[in-house]
Amino acid sequence: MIESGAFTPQLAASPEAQLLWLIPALPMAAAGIASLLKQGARRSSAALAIGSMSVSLLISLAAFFHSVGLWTVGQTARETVNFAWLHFGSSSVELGWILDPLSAVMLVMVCFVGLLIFIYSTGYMAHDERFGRFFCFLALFAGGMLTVVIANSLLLLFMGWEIVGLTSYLLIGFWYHKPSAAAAAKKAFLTTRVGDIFFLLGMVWLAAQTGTLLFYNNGTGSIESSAIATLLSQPAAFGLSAATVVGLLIFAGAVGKSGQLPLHVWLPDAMEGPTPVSALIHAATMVAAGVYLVARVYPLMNGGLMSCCTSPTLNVVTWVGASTAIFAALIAVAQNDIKRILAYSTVSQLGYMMAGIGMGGVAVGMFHLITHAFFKALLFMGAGSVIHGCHEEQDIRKMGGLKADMPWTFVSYAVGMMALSGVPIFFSGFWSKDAILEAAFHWTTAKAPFYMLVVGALLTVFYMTRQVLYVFFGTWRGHHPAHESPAVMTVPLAILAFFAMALGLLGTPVLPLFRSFLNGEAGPLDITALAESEFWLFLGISTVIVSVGFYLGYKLYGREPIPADAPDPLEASARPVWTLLANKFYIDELYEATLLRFYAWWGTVSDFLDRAVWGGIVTSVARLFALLATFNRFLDSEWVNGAFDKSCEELAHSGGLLARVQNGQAQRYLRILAIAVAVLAAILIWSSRA
Amino acid sequence: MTPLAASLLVAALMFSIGLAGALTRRNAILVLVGIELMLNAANLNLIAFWRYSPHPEALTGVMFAIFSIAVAAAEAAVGLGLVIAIYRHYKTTDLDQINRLKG
Amino acid sequence: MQENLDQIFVLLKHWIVSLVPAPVQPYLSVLLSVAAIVVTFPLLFAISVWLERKILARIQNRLGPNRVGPFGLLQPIADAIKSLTKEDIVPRTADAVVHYLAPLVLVVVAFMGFAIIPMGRNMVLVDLDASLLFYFAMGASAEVAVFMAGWSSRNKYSLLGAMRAIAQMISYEVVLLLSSVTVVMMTGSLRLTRIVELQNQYSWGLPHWFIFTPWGLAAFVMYAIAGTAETNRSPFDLPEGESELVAGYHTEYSGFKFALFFLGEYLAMLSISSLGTTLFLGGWSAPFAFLGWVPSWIWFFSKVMLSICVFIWMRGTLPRLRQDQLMNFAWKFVLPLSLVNLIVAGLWRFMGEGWQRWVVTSAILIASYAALALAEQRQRRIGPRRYRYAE
Amino acid sequence: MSLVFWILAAIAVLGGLAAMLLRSTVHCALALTVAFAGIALLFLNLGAQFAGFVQILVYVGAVAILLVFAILLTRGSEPPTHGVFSTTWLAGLVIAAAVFAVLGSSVLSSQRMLPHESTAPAAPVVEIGQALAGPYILPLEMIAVLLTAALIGAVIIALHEKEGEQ
Repeated sequence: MIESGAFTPQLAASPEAQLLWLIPALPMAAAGIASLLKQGARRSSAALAIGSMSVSLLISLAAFFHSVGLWTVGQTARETVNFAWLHFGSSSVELGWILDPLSAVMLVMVCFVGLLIFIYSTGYMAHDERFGRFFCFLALFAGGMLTVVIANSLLLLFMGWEIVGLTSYLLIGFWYHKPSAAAAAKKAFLTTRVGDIFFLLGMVWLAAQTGTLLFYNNGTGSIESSAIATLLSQPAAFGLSAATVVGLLIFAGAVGKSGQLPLHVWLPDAMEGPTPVSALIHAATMVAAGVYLVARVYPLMNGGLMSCCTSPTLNVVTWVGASTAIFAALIAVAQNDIKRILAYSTVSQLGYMMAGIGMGGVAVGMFHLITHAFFKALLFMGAGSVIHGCHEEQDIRKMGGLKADMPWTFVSYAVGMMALSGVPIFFSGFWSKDAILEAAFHWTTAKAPFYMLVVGALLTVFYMTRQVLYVFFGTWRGHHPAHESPAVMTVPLAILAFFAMALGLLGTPVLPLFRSFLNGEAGPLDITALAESEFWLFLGISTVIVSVGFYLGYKLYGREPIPADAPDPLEASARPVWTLLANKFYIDELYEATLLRFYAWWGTVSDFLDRAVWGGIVTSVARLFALLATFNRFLDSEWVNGAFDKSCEELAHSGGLLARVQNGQAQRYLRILAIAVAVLAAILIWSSRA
Repeated sequence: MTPLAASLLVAALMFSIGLAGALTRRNAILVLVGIELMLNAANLNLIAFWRYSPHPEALTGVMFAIFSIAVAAAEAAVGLGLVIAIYRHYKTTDLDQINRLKG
Repeated sequence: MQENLDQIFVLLKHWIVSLVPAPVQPYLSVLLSVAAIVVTFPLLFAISVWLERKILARIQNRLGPNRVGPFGLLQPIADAIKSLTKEDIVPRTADAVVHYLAPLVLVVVAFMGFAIIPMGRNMVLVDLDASLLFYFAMGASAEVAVFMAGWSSRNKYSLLGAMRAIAQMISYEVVLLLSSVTVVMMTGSLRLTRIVELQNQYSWGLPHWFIFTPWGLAAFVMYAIAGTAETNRSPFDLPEGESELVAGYHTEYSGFKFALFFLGEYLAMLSISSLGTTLFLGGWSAPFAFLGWVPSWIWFFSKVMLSICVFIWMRGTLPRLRQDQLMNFAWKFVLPLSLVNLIVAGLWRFMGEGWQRWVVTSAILIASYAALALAEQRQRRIGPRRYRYAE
Repeated sequence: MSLVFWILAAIAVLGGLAAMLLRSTVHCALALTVAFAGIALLFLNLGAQFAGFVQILVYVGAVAILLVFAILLTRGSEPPTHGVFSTTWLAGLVIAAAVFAVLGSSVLSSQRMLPHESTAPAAPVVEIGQALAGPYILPLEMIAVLLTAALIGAVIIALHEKEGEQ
């Protein structure tokens, strides 16, 4: 796999770093083997996926603790293993993997959440006919995602990125017999492709400017200071530097993958896939890949500045993130599908992450990414459990009162909901969202994002309250009574719930372990943070947001049980707003009316050109020739034919003589052959003699 | 007459006998027999040239003969397979009656 | 003295040759050796026939020949006289020339095979460079003789018997060759005297016979199976299965010609045994180092006769196979196994000294044997056999 | 030129003649066997031991038997009902004679240029083996592929049609 001569390890790479490639390779190998298994081999296929993922988790943990160990002794914990992949003459394309705090944290998260979701899937998909194939896809997805995580090269990252996109397509359309699922899969694929084109352009540009796609390579990597300096000095269009343009192009890829405005349309539709897929791909990991990408190329995004968060690229990131956050939260308020609400919530939270990275740096955004992965996976799996228990019902208006029927699911779902809402102190969502708000508050460029994010947080609390009240409180509005899910589904829920609460402890202002780990600083126990007024200010803001959100939600939905076919209380009170939100701000319709209409129009124009213009020309030419031909035929039949027929007869006659030679008898052919040989040999002999 | 010339003459005679057989026999199998004889004559040539060549240690002639024997074995197998297939189709191996080998 | 005893025949020949003038000497030398072979092996043939009849009788709880001479020892002579004096019948529609030539070709070819067998130290008629190849060339020619016999008799039993015999001989000849090739791979020589020399070494008093290696044992077993089939012996004696084909390709032969076929058959047995002894059982070398003083030719002939006894034992014990079983066995079981054995022999050669190669090669052989046997067993479908003809 | 050579040549040529002239197809095949054996003996006489034995093994042991089987499978062993030579036999004969004339005259006319008697070269089997596994390894592999292809091809050609009865 590795050419020994091509090694350029930055530190003398540790064994953990050397073996990092195993983490994505194992699930991929599992997928490869599983794809060869028979369809009936359900158990072995699942065992392969889960087993490979467990081993990957163990290796990631080892790598993580190795990284933590380096950090505690104060070393820069960044190890890379690079190797040449293709040689073109003297130049070569290099790939490599990296073990630094960012990838270590991400690895553990992806492996852990992935493993839990794999286990959960064995319960959720238990009755599916193509169980084995599902696990094959899941394992392939995990492999691709982990490739993205460990990549030390934009190219390798892009490869993983595309594998992830492919498996996302396969898994959204897993139930391809449903037309809506097939359409959603196509939509997801095409929409993300728009972003990927920009990503590819940015990548090519970056390679052209810096000559390498490696991130870190002993100071010659593409996002290390020398390369960034080159990029900054290189002007592009509109007075922007090449660094800015490349950053924006790469960010466009992230926008597509992470469902940011305006390419968010595919993500809610992607909920057509099986719920574990929604949990794994469209909540916890894949959509986070965009955020991870931005975090990974942060030096580029930051424009090589030491001070944080003022580069034009990060401005764009921030504004896009903040608008997405509030925009998606607004839509989520008026949705009725349990998974769609969560999907919009995901879009909104991804906006938070982007904004967090844009305003507060890598650590802020990544912390929210990690906590969000846990509690959103938890929520999705809880939703899956609810759907499973309610016989594949997804409309929250047809649920209700599940608190009693599904206690385990309810408790864990409530934990997830409170984590997402950011209920202070005990839930991880609070700490991570708090950090983003704090960063927004301190952002010097503009204040608007801060207010947008606060309103977004309020809306988040509101729609989650609405959802929980609809689903778990009140009275049962469905047909068949619901039932609790099996242990294989609830146990992962419980584990995730635990982490949804506990993870916050890593990022409190008192002990900002996560931030210092990612930034490679010493991790101080900063008790004084407690005494700062700012801490209490944000605690207060959060408390107010959460209380107001809960109150509003309870006032509208919780005071009395909602009857089965009553309109939504919000709809009753503010119909135009509701309609606008329920139709997702008409974005799909807007695209329909503009982009798709344009394509259709362009198609019609092309058709017209084809048929009327070119077709007309061709037809008239053809007519002309037909006319000539008629004239010709007249000449032919009257004048030429007479002569020609005669000569033909003659030819046929003489041909008949020759045809006797070829009478189908092998021996005659052989005879002619022998004569030829004899004659040729004789000529040869006598000519050579002369 | 030098020994090489004698061998070559014998080979030429064998070749001509084989050719004559292949050209005159009606039975397809015997045509194949004739071809086998021609191949053998060619092998005899190869061996004779090797034997009397200035550099017999090069072994080229023997090698050629051995490969040619192997190829001839393959040729015989396929040829006889073809004859059997033809026989199945026409119910005869008489070449005078098999004349569909034309356009 | 011991040396002289070992070389007694060689010395005898030299003495006789020295009596004649020099120009005649090479011719006389060859003639003497040929004469020795032509005398010795028919004698062994007679002993084998007597042994066969006796042993078979004992296996079948009978007495066997016991009237002519002590223990019926002179029975072969009586048989010979009987066949010589019987009328030689040629069927009216038979192809007389071919019918006449067939037994001659068979016996001549069978005798030719002995020309390259080293029967003792320095006791070989011609020490060819490619003697093993010569042996197989002669073996292949026997098929032509069988065909001549079967076809010229104008008797459907004869023809069927001949066709069966040829099909069987071709099939098993492949196995015979492949199992012998392992020895060639190991010794790097087609020269039988060299092969014997390489086996005539001892460590801890035990000989370096090829049968005492995993590949050698496997090759010997396959050689024995193929040899049994090649000589049309039971349990592969379908070509002359008397319950189906009267007597196979020599149904229409009588008198001395029949005796020649009989002789040819036993000579084939003897020569296959001789070659097997040479290739795998150390030829004329002694089984233990301390027995080295016994003359080499005694070892050779006792090994050959021992093999003959095994042939007889098998004939008395095993039932006859069916034609399709016979073919399936050759092509689907023994042939793949012999191909595996070739690889194993290569491994043995290149794994170097040490116990590892014993373990690895044995494991491969046992595993492939088990796998083939299992696959065969799983595939076995018992049903009516379909025959295919050209039309 | 030794007597032995002429005797062996006579065997080969007479065998070949018989193979082409006899009426019964089986007799032709048997005569061909004699011709093959004669050629093999000529090889041996020329010092090519290995090639000679291979010739016997392959031609006498395999090709001749194959021919015989083919003859029996196509009812070729039955006595021919009409002439064994094709209607155009005279033309064939003339052409063959012409070929022989060309070849023979070229041999005789170039006799002066041909090398003369020399000591018989040795061709030990070991050297042939080393040559086969060394410089001639590619042809050897190609022959292996060819033989496999021929095996499969012959089986397929001889097996096709009448799929319905399978």
